[in-house]
Amino acid sequence: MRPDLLNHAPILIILLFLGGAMVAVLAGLLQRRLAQPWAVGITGSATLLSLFGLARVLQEGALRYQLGGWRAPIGIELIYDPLSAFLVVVICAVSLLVLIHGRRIVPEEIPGREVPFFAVALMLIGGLCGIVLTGDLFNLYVFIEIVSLSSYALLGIGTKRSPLSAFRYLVMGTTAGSFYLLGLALIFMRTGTLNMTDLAEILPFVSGQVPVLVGLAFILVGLSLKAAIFPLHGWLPDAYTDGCSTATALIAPLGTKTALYAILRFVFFVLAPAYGAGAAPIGTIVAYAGAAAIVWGSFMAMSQKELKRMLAYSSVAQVGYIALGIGLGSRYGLIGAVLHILNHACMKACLFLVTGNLRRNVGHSYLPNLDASVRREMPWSMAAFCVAAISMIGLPPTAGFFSKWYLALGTVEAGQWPLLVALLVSTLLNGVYFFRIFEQVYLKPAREGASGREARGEAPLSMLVPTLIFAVLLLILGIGNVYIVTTFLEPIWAGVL
Amino acid sequence: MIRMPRRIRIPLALLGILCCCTALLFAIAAEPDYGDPHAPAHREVSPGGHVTPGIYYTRNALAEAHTPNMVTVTLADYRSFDTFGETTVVFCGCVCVMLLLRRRRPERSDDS
Amino acid sequence: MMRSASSNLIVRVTARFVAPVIQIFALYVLFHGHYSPGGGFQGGVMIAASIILLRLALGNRETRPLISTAVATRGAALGALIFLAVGALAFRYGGEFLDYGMIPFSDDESMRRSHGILLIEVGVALACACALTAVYDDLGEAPGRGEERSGD
Amino acid sequence: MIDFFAEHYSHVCIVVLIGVGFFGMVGKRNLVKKLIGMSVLQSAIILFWLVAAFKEDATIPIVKDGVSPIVPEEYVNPLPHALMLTAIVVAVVTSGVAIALLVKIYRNYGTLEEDQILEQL
Repeated sequence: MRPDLLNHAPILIILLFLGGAMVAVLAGLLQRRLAQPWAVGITGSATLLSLFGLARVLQEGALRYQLGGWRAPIGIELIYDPLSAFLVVVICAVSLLVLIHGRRIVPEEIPGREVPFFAVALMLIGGLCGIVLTGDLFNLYVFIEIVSLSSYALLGIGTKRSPLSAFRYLVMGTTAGSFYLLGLALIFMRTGTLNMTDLAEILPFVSGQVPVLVGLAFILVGLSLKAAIFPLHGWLPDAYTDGCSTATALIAPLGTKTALYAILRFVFFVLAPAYGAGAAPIGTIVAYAGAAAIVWGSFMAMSQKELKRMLAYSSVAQVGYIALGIGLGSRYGLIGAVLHILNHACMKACLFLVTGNLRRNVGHSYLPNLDASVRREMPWSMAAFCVAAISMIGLPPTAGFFSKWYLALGTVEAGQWPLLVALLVSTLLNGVYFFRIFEQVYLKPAREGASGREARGEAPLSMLVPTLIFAVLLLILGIGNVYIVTTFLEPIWAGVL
Repeated sequence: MIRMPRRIRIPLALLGILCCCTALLFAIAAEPDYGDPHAPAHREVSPGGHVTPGIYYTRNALAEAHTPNMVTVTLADYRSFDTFGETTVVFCGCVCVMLLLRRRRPERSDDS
Repeated sequence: MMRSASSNLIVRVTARFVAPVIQIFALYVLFHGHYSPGGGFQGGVMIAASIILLRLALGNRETRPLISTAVATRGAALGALIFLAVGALAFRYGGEFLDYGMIPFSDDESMRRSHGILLIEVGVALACACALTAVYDDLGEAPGRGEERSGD
Repeated sequence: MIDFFAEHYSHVCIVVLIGVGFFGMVGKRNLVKKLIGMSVLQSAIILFWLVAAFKEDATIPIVKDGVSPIVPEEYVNPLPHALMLTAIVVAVVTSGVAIALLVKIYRNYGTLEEDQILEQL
């Protein structure tokens, strides 16, 4: 790979996605069969580029890309440091597998709309990369809005109910955006800058002033609303339940995580110089909100009968884990949070892909009706489901165990015993709701003719392979977690201080 | 979907609004006088030692981009990436509405 | 399209008369954006407004052939791509994305930036005008399943 | 108290607008009214930013002919204006997508009253 190309890596990744969407609409309206290969090609090349970029960032240190040639507080800059480079790789790789999975299921679920669907999906991924890469607070708002708009549209098609859920999501999302903008206005009034690094230098001089504090509160509430942290999670379950399979599998693992990343970036890189690592009172609130989310989400997930809805509630809980890690504000907390962003993206994507497989080939994903016939018809999909579910519970060989382990270490280190209790309780609750499914699928005998519709056997290869790759990835990530932590995550903590 | 009865919903909404508005009014009361040309957002150099963008744009827009309209220069040159994002938002909205509403057509699409 | 074209002669004639005036003024707002309030978005929105005015007054049967929804959607993509292409042209001359100072439009760096601003404003105007027209068309689309019901 | 309102009347009006918009979004049951509340809220925030750009006795941020050198006190801050152009466009497009969703909801349920829709579920 040419080195000068890698100098432009952060902007090229964003441009690949956004430009790819534009070209798809410009040229692809007639050839709708080419839409999915085009989207996969774009995402694949972006994944390659992000991998090379990550290697370079780890070798040569962070890159601050000055757009338009204007130096930092004047122009907008992209920050390509180990944290953002790592997350861009995660976003690109996960969405690549999900888009491959969409080859058969998108034309079946929403016939005739492949071109706009994949164009909007590309813009969603581009916007996610933009959120992760940008170093400017207003630019962050613009990318958040790109992501939000695409999510509303992607979740608004599918079933009869989905437009209503998407509209509710839109109302909440716009409230969040407005809060963020309002807080940013207050900060701007007192500092005059929008650049994150510049703001981090100015904040210690104005840290006690009322407008700044109120502004920070508004920004954090807005971002928490986007990230669906516990008391603000109301929009999430409906929106995820009613979306079509590929849209949910794309948005659930990545959408809320990037909002969490924005909180992480804000707390660790902007607030830390003025308020100390973890930004003491704010961090504690975030951590306890996370703990509440973990318990509440797990309880709600236990009582659900629809698989997709159960997974949506478990997303609320998983967001809680990451918020808890961010709120701890320590080394273990940060490592646990970032590792859990990666692990949860893989687990949730895997589980939602299996749900898509079930919906296509069994015709439903209603939990009481799942029985041993599913296992016989779709052995590989159910195997992938098991691996992902074990990882969600957090049992040792899989990836989920290790991020929980780091989070638990962080709580012990900080002496926050209630948070540790929340972590342990949630493991039990996760066990309850996933073992219920294991029991039905693997231990109960099949009830003949109960599922109502003739099953269609195992999912086609284009759907099965990405699902299995996720399952294998979860095992690899679990076994190789030491390598990931020392190679990729330790430099992130080094960049904070 | 959750359905809140009216007598809970309205007071809850009013309470939330009251909290937000009070916080905002407090923040505003602590602001310097409205319209002060030397407010922190308009000063030359920030305490961090960097130039404040708004004033830099005012001073240099004409010289650096040969354009008297500072807003145009800010929008399309200094912060052009925001504008690129904004154009993408417009395009994205257009494709989103198309995804949601445009009629499904037979394979040969023809709009006339 | 369900909305029927207005049969009122005054409305039709006035709309036909006003629309070009709006469009000329939109172009003025677009190209004079360097010296007075205005620019790509404002100009683009005004062009879209003139097209929507014609659609409301004359009906779709008469105005769709001029700019169809599919053309408008592609125009939006093209406008955004113009912006992207101008920005990416700076790569070719060794600059960062959107660094018009590096693109050799002219000898003077400030003039180069001025020209760069103008070019992207044109792209923005095209994207805005076409996108808003397409959104208007899609919002008024009848809920038919595949069958064509064009015009009134 | 009177002094506060006299000095900050513009901010107070904006805060009232924010309250109105917020109430429309949360308190109303008609989906179109929610959308209207959303637009009011967004407009209020745009006004809030523009007030942050205001300077006493300053003019629009376009360099006056024949005046050199440039005195920043004579022009309002151009940065919030440029940002708010972006925010306005974002608000317009969000409304467009929201209306598209409303059209779909109306086709599916035949009403835009949230209570009636929830009864049909």
